[in-house]
Amino acid sequence: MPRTISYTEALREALDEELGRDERTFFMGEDVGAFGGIFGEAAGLQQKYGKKRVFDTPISETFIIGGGVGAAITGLRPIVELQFADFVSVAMDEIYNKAAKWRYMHGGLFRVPLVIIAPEGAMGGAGPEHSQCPEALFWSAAGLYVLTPATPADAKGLLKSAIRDDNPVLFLPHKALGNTTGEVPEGDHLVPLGQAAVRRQGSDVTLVAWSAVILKALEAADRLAEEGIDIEVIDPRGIRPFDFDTVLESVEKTGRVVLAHEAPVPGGPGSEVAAVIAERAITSLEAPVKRVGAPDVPVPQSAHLERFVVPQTEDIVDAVREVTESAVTA
Amino acid sequence: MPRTISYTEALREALDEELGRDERTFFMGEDVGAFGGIFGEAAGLQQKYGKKRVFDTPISETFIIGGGVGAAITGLRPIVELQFADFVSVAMDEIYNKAAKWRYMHGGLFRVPLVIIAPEGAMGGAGPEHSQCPEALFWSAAGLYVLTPATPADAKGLLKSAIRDDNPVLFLPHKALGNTTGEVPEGDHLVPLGQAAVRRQGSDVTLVAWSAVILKALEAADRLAEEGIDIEVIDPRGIRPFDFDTVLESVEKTGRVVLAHEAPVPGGPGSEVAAVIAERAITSLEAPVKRVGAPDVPVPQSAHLERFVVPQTEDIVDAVREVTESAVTA
Amino acid sequence: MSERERLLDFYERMVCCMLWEQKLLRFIDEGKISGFYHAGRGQEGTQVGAVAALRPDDYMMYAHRGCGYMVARGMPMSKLFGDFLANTEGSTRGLGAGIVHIAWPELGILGQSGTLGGSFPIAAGAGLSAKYRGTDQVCLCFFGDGTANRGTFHEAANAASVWKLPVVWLCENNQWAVSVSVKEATATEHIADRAVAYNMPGETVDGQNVVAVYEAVSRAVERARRGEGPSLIEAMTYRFRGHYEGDPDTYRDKEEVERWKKERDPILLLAKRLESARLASEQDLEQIRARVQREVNEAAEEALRAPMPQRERIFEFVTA
Amino acid sequence: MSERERLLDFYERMVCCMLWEQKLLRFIDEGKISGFYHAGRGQEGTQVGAVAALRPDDYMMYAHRGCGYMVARGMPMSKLFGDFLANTEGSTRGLGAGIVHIAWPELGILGQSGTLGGSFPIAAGAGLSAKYRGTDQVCLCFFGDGTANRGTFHEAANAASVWKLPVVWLCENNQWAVSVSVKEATATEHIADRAVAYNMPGETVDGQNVVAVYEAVSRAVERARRGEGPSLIEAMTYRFRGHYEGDPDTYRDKEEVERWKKERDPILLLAKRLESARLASEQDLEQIRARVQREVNEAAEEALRAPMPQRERIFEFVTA
Ligand SMILES: Cc1ncc(C[n+]2csc(CCOP(=O)(O)OP(=O)(O)O)c2C)c(N)n1
Ligand SMILES: Cc1ncc(C[n+]2csc(CCOP(=O)(O)OP(=O)(O)O)c2C)c(N)n1
Ligand SMILES: [Mg+2]
Ligand SMILES: [Mg+2]
Repeated sequence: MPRTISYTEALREALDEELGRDERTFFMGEDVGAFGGIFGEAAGLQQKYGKKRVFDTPISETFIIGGGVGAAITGLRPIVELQFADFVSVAMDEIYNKAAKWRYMHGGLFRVPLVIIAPEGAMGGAGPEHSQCPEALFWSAAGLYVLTPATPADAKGLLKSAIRDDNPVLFLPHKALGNTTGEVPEGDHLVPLGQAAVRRQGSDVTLVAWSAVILKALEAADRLAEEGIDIEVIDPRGIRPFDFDTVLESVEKTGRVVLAHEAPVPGGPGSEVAAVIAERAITSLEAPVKRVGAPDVPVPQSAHLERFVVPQTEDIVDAVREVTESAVTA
Repeated sequence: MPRTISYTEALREALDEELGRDERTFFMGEDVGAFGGIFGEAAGLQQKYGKKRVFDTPISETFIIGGGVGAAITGLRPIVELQFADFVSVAMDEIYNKAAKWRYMHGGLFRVPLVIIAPEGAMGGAGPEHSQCPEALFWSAAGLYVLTPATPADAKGLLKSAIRDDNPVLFLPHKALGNTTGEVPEGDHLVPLGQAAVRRQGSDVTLVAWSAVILKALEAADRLAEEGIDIEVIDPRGIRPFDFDTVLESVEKTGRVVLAHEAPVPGGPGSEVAAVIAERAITSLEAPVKRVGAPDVPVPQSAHLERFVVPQTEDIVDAVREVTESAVTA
Repeated sequence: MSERERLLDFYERMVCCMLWEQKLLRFIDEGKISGFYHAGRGQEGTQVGAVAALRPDDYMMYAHRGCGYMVARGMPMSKLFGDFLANTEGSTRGLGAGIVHIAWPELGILGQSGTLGGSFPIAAGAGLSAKYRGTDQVCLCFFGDGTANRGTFHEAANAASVWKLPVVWLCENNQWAVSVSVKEATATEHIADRAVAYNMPGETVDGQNVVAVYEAVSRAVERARRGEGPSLIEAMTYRFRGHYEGDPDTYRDKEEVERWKKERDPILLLAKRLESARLASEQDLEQIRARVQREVNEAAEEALRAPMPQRERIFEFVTA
Repeated sequence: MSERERLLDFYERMVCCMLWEQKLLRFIDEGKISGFYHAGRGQEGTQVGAVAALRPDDYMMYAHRGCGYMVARGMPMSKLFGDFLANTEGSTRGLGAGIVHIAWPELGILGQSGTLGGSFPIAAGAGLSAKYRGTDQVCLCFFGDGTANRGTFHEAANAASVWKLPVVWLCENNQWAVSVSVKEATATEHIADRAVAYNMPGETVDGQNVVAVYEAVSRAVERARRGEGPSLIEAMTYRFRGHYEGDPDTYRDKEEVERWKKERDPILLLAKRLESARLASEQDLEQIRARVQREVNEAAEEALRAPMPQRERIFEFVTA
């Protein structure tokens, strides 16, 4: 039976259940012990599982990730946390060159069952180095999975699947979603990795949106439905592996596509998807592809200005209008 | 009068001239002193300018970049080197969050005239962590310039312009180009940043190629010319700032486009360009966009296998054939 | 400066840090400010003592623990308020630097890295720059006990020492990094124990004693100015409030917190010293506090008058 | 094992490292190998002495200075050749791991990071894993003097010490990082001086004396096994060849190099010791060398017989 719980609670449940299920898992990061994680994602876990299984680390991000790799290739299944997703840059070599490539470059002799939890996104004044959505940096990270849960059910189901997977996973919950609520099935709820979710079916426009922007995409879809525009909203649930089939099928059906995310447009998650559409579905397109994302600037510290950088529902509405009004053959 | 010199010699000349021109510049990195740089790019410079101006650092990449930022915001114009471009990951926070954003996030109170030289690309057996072309990681690095010189003239002219620019520049010479030769104008040869070069004019297909792949693109163009396919080869000379106008104009003219680079296709430099074409030039396209790049795998250590990962002239020829044969309305 | 003048100056600067912060906390309560603030109350002794050892043309990279660094340095307080109010009075001209990215180049305030430890290499680079240009400027780099565990410290400290760069590494050891005790995160008893690894002097001082901090940092600054290289100073201190405003602060022992507040308040300790040495009366100190309060109030009012930036502000200063 | 057996075992392993490398250099001369090789000649005393202190189930993260680590550990030599020949005999099954990414899990050879210093956190993680699983395995992590300046060392060394992880940090101080002298890159006289900063034992040993290395590492390994935490050992050594094959090696003093080769060859030193203590005759040693040479030759031939991988090999093992 589904229950309505918060996104943060869903993350916590996933950690709780998987720590309970497999002794080889442990959870380490800054303030994940007694403090329970700065977003509450680990509340009570150290009390329940003890300091051996859930523990604080020094402020040493290369150790957090690299240590996770070392534990993963020697029989454990570490879950580690970067307090903010922006800190992927602080341990980029460990993520991009070690976690992702260790198996490949050592001829498949190791598995790297490591989950890196790294909360991302703007949250009202966290500034340029605590607000970024870095997923698109990992389009080229062969060997790594990259997930962006948008709902409580996915927060739980994707995290549980990630923990059970034998590959390194960069798991990016969105900070602004922490208090959102949603139905989450009871029991062992698993969401398969690399499968997009169609959040809303529609026939006029394909709207691919990542993470927190999904909520705005659905809002936009509702508003535009009133104008008779029927939007299909697809949540790719991440970057790698990417479910191009679902997106391409939808584009073939609708002929129009908007890609929406919080990261800046240049080099955002939408680029690669737009590129693949331009390669593989161009004959279906009835309008130019349209991307919605932050402008090409860092995230300002001020919440007042942050609003102008983070894409809003209105921006998505405008983009959809643009692709429905224009046509390839004008 | 132009002279024919090697790419490495062109880099060396640029460093030599700019060190001679401005006392505020200095060059630091691993083995750039007496050794002259592991690719010879700094040969003789320490002898000429002394240990104050040209010096070795410890193996401390976060210091190399971060120290460069510190010197840049306090009145100097540092030129620093990462021995291999793959090491951008080792100092990613310093490049992506410090060098790129320091000016913006501190309200424009500083300038960051820093040049980071980081030789990239496959060179026959250097393996997964010494062969990468990381430029596309920086599509989203607002504040940073990213350059990929493909000819001796550009190696010199772009590096000199980069050193004189007031913004941080990630300068990525290609290791496989070191011994290639070409004409370089005498004297103060400067190439403006953010301006693409049309390496060959043509009317049938636009072929955008980066760095070392340019040579293969030109080869492919010659071969296909024999078949009557007239290719326009564009060298964007980097990633940021990107000269979309030149590319879009060409695509409007030809209606067909191939994007070719050494980095893997997913998340490679071509994604963003393909995305922009899908947004802004789709009505001109007469065939799907086509990208040529490495497959979605790390670079194998073996030179024997590396050949299968690095795109070859033949791959470009095939891609061009594909876009000339197919058509949007089949 | 006479001993008395110096102590009164310290007192005034510490009071200024405290009252500036009090006003800021009021703004936070009133909902005038978004973002996060990491209060500095309790650490004024360290921040003022260290900053007082600098010359106006020296460099400083501050930490996130309050704004005592900038207040003590004499940066216009209205600018600081402006950065939190995120209006055009702020040093970042409306970008809303919060605590993280305030800067004031004319006093060598070079800004801060939002990723902890990102300031280490930059500070070393500023030191390199001073040495290169042949000035005798020094760069003072503040950091917390938790931040000391970033690898960037190792790289920057080693390079600074090999090249004898004019840097003073100043660790504010307030014994906690958010909820993590320094004992659980750090292998040595003292952060200053690490100085040996870089062949530089290391010293642990009482961070609640502004004079002790001033003297230790002055020695380190002079050493750096003489071209003899960096030093590491660890000031033992404590934060009186939560890690950030809103922190439930359940991880610290209540008695420990109370003891520090009661017995180890750097401002009270200096007041006691001034009074018992009869260098100042309670009235003298009261006058100082009142004057500073007026200055703080004026700065706050000035800051409140400034307008918020427009949307276009986000596009400014991306490149030079 | 008797003293004599132990010394003969060391001798045999060192000879094996040397002869394996000789054969590899022949392959390089013959153009059979692409990529880069960083010869280990001269450092066999350190590599053999340290590896000999391990149990078969311990972990090891090697460095790029030759393949003595793996040879000494007993990894099949044909596999090592295969990795350089880039054929399917290699440990990485044809990926062509060269020196950088050889691995052999059954002997705890965990691989290597191509970015220097990337191995530090991984080694600490392997130590964490052993402790977590309640085994008494130890992880031995080799690194060069130059690599010691990566910030990852700081992070990994601190964490390993705070948690008393079973790790032995073994620095092969061959006094050069490519062309950069350790004196110009490192603030302390000895790398082992840094142990204090992490509250762990630090010791500098003669890396050309295989027995001294063995004894020091054995003590550190036993300490780690007892749950008392990591140690840092610095072995003073020297590379007899250039940084990589092809290095002009103009930066080192020719006499310095010759002196080390003549007076401080770890293999000659042990031979002398064995002979002067009458534990072995020149003939005994000659026999060992001949036997090892045969083994090396056989391994080389076996490796040469293996086929090159096909193009499809590049798509294997990207994910699990
Ligand atoms: C690289 C990095 N890791 C983690 C954080 C999140 N963070 C901000 S403040 C803080 C605690 C810092 O502790 P300390 O250095 O002791 O300073 P204090 O807050 O005690 O003044 C943490 C973990 C960060 N900003 N950057
Ligand atoms: C992070 C990083 N920086 C630089 C290099 C290039 N590099 C490879 S070996 C080497 C010198 C290493 O010196 P040391 O650690 O002393 O080992 P040695 O070669 O002397 O055995 C350098 C600079 C690298 N691979 N990784
Ligand atoms: Mg602290
Ligand atoms: Mg060395």
